[in-house]
Amino acid sequence: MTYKSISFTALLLALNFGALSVSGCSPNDTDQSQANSPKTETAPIKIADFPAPLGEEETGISHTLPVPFDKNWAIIHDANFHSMIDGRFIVFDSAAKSKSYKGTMHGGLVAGMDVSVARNEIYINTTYQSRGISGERTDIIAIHDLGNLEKTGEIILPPKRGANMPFKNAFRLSGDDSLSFSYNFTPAASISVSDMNTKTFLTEVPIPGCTLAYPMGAKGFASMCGDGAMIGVSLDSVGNVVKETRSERFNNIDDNALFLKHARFGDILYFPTFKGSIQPVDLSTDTPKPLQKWSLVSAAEREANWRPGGWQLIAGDNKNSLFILMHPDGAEGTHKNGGSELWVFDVNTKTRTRKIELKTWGVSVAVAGERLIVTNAEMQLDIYDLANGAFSHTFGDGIFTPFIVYSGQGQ
Amino acid sequence: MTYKSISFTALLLALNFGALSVSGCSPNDTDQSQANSPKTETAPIKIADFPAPLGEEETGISHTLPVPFDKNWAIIHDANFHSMIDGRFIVFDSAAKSKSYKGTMHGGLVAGMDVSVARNEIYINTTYQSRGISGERTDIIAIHDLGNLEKTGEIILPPKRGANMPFKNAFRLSGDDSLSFSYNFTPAASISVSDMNTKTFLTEVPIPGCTLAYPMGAKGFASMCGDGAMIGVSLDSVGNVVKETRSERFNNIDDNALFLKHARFGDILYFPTFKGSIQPVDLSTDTPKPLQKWSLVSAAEREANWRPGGWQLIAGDNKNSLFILMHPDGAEGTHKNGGSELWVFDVNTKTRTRKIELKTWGVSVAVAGERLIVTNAEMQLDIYDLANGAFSHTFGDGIFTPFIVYSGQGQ
Amino acid sequence: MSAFDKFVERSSRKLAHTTSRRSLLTKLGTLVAGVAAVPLLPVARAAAKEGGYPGVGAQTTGNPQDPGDPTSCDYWRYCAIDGFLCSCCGGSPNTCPAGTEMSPITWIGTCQNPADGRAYIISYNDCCGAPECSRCMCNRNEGDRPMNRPQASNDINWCLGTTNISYTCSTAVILGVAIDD
Amino acid sequence: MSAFDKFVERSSRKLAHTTSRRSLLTKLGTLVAGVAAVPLLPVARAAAKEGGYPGVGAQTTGNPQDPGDPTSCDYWRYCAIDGFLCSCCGGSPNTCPAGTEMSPITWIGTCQNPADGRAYIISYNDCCGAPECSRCMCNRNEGDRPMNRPQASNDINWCLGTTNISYTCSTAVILGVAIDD
Repeated sequence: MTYKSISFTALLLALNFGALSVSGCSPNDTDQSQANSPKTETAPIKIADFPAPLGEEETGISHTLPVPFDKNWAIIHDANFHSMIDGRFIVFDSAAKSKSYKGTMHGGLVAGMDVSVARNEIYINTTYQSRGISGERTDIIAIHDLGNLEKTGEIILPPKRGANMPFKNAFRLSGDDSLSFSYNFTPAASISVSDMNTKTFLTEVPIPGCTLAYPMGAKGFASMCGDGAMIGVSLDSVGNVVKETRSERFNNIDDNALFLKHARFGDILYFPTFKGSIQPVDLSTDTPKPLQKWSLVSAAEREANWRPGGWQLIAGDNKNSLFILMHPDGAEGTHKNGGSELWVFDVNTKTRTRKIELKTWGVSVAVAGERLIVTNAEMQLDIYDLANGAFSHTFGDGIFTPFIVYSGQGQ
Repeated sequence: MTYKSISFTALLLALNFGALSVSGCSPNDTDQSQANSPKTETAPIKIADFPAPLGEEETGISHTLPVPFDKNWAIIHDANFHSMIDGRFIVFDSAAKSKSYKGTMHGGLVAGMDVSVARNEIYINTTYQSRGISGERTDIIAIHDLGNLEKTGEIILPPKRGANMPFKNAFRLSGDDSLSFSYNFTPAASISVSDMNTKTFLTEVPIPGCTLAYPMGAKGFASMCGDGAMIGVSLDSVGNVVKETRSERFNNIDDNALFLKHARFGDILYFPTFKGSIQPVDLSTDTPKPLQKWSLVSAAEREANWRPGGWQLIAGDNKNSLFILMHPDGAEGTHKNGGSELWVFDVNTKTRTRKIELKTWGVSVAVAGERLIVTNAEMQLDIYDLANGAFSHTFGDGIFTPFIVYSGQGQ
Repeated sequence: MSAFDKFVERSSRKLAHTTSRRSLLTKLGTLVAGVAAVPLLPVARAAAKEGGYPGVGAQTTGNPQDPGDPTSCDYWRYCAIDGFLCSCCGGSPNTCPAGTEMSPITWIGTCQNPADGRAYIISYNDCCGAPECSRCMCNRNEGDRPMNRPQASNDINWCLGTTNISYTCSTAVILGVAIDD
Repeated sequence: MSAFDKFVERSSRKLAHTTSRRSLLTKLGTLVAGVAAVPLLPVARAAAKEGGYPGVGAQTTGNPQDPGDPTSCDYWRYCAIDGFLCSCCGGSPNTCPAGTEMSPITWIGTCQNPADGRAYIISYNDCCGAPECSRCMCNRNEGDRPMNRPQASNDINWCLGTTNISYTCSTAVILGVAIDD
């Protein structure tokens, strides 16, 4: 490789110190003086197959992204847990084995995220401090353009965001895209409501004893409460509460708690439980309505303690199939362990349609278009074919703790 | 482990929702109501050797550190290169195999650091942006108390800090501790001078064509220039330049550049060169004076291309010994590769006194008291005995890119 | 922080717990929910099983009734912890590193002491204000419940009520024996 | 930015370079020093030798005169790069990912194209403004010099003169043939 250093040294000799220029700042560049040291080296031309050299290339070009995103595109939330103030959202094409990384946006401190396809905008609900880990705290919804990922503005919220592990339902757009719901915990629980058309914070709705926001109807949300019930909160277009309802108590938190994660088909949310059931909740009215619970496991599987587990342990496709990470030998305390298998259920027939043995132990799962995306225990992403469960490839490098992968539409 | 879940479940049953309290906020706590659910479980007591249970323990206690720091203590700069906005300075005891981690301070974006033992203060010269990677930029010197590591204040500087790899000489206190020198590059080069007694920014001293600040005399600094000379800048107590000098040109940057790192003994700075010499520079007057260069390598070693390499590749003890990372098969471009051996030279006799074969390839080296600290290629710290070069132990976990280790006195 | 104060007031009035050593808990004033917002993962516990975290020196309490290594995820007090062990970070099982402040509210677990067989109430107070320690990541979820039961959820960063919201590491402080002996 | 402007003015007057294709350089207006403030390390290059970075798909330019894999640290244009390869980050060897801005000033290397044997001047413009990409860390130091020769130093983050100082990844743009052929 001596030639490199020789030609580079020649270049260095010829460069006098300070020889810098900037695009567009040198109108008189034809008048510039020649190098102080004359060129003395000649590069060895070895191969004559290419009579013309490669052409000069333009600088200053940045990519844009096609909108709406392709159905196979997804948005990784890398909460970056060893440097939580430097979280990231990464747009990637789950179907591509090459050039799959499309770009990234800053996530701040364990953010929430959603997408408005109609407005071509990505929203990132997060917290910053003026000196990184100290100083003035500011909670915001950052607004990014879907086509170039650039931040175009922000909504400043009361500095009350819940500081917790990332949950999809800590930040959601309303059913009609007009409002957003941001979960607060100080430890008083509330939801900050913003108008996403005018980009203004509207109001804070207290949800005492409850947590997170599950969009309900056009402008309402449901929330999961500590007494085992869900509440339903209906809002008008400026964030006033027009109705508040409360379901029966159906969540046995002590003995068989509902995970706060779900797969959604239409207005029905399917929540798994620690011990392996599915609890559907109907949000089609203004009152959350628990439906008949059903089991993920057979008697034999229950005997072997097959249980759901992981972080974002459940996902749904657009054909009534839910995908859930399962592990054997479950016990008290294994509910975040992830799973060796992904089980697939048809929510209409309540039957298992497939089992996918994972290449590597999984802790979170997502669906994007025709792909299943599994966050594995090494914190890389294994991509499987949705149709047949076949392993396709692994997406990795430069992602650290991608606990949640969202669809390109923010789901 | 069933007992754990049983007893915990009992606890959960007994806790009604919202059962939270805060220290000092419950003056009437003797009036509080009993649990809603009566206790029904009994923990199995298995062993009767301990008739009394462990006592309750106090909460709210934080450690303090003994000042001045022990001679073996050091301060790691983990610039955290995959999350550069979240750099850290970690205080640790290099002589201890256990309880060696003492505490940490935020480093912001690739900071500089120095210590005033007289004032019991640590200074961290860094950059923050209001939204992590964007927004308003603020360059500061953060002031931390040596005894508890807490941030006690900051000096705001012009937002011009050089954005580059970490260099010790990007931020230094003056010889008498009264001023600090912070390197700027916009790309115009200058030094921001602050009064460290009054904690105020004083002035910006241009150093066109030069880089970094090497303390010289009580209040001056030298700087390494692109033409191969060093300049000397003498200041008064309010930062006015009282004299500016320029050495002869002695640094052959093209052919055998001086590293910008050095070991210092008294007023003499020993700079290694890419190809294996030591260039001493005398800063005892107001004019940097290059002394006779000498070689680190024998003819045979030069033949085998033994060369210095690494990031902070050189360190000095307090007995005229310098320690330098060396690698064989050196060539153009290997000057940051680190080394398989640490060579020890007496700077007075200019002879090698020892070679230490490293357990793991090293990229940076430091001396703290009776220990040598080598940042290895896996980015963990190998601790060696300074006296005999014997490997002692590895300090690791939770450090990511500790390119520079400072002594506890900031050197 | 008026919402916070209100919450505290309301909570205090409702305070209750299993043990008859109620005065202990109310004196310390720490009931309890959730700990650091840090990962889950079976991975996080693996290190302990292989004899500790690499590059972290072992410790003992010196008390035979408090057995095990406080820098190991398997140490008995950590049965429901989630975070970086303060013992690896300049603190100890029950004290915070220099430069940090212990959170006044947090969450609890009930852990069995293998030496004396007793079940102890352990308070997992976070230490707050310095950078993340990032050492000795440990996550054990016995008794952990989702965030709608916050006092039993380790998914929450409890650097609330501290002057700085930034999480550094987690302690495991003995509050008392869970069930009367 | 008056210091910056002054610097530019002064530099422009002094502009000089080895190649007689001076108009090329001055047209592009990019001379040059330093690139991303990102690690050194032989480690950083190891991945390429083992067949690429794990979890990153291989690429080709499709042009036999521009051989190799732009996601590999061994790709010919990267002879003096220091940073994350934009080809792995939503960009390409000569373009920036969405949401980033290419730095107008940067530094150059001279790399030999193994296909046509010519030495090319390569400009290692940083892409700035998005989070660090953190993929495909690559550091090669042929021709790198310390920061007192900034235009030849890859220890500098050249997100200067961009609206955002934050470093995302590095490109390797062909400016022309280094020496007349």
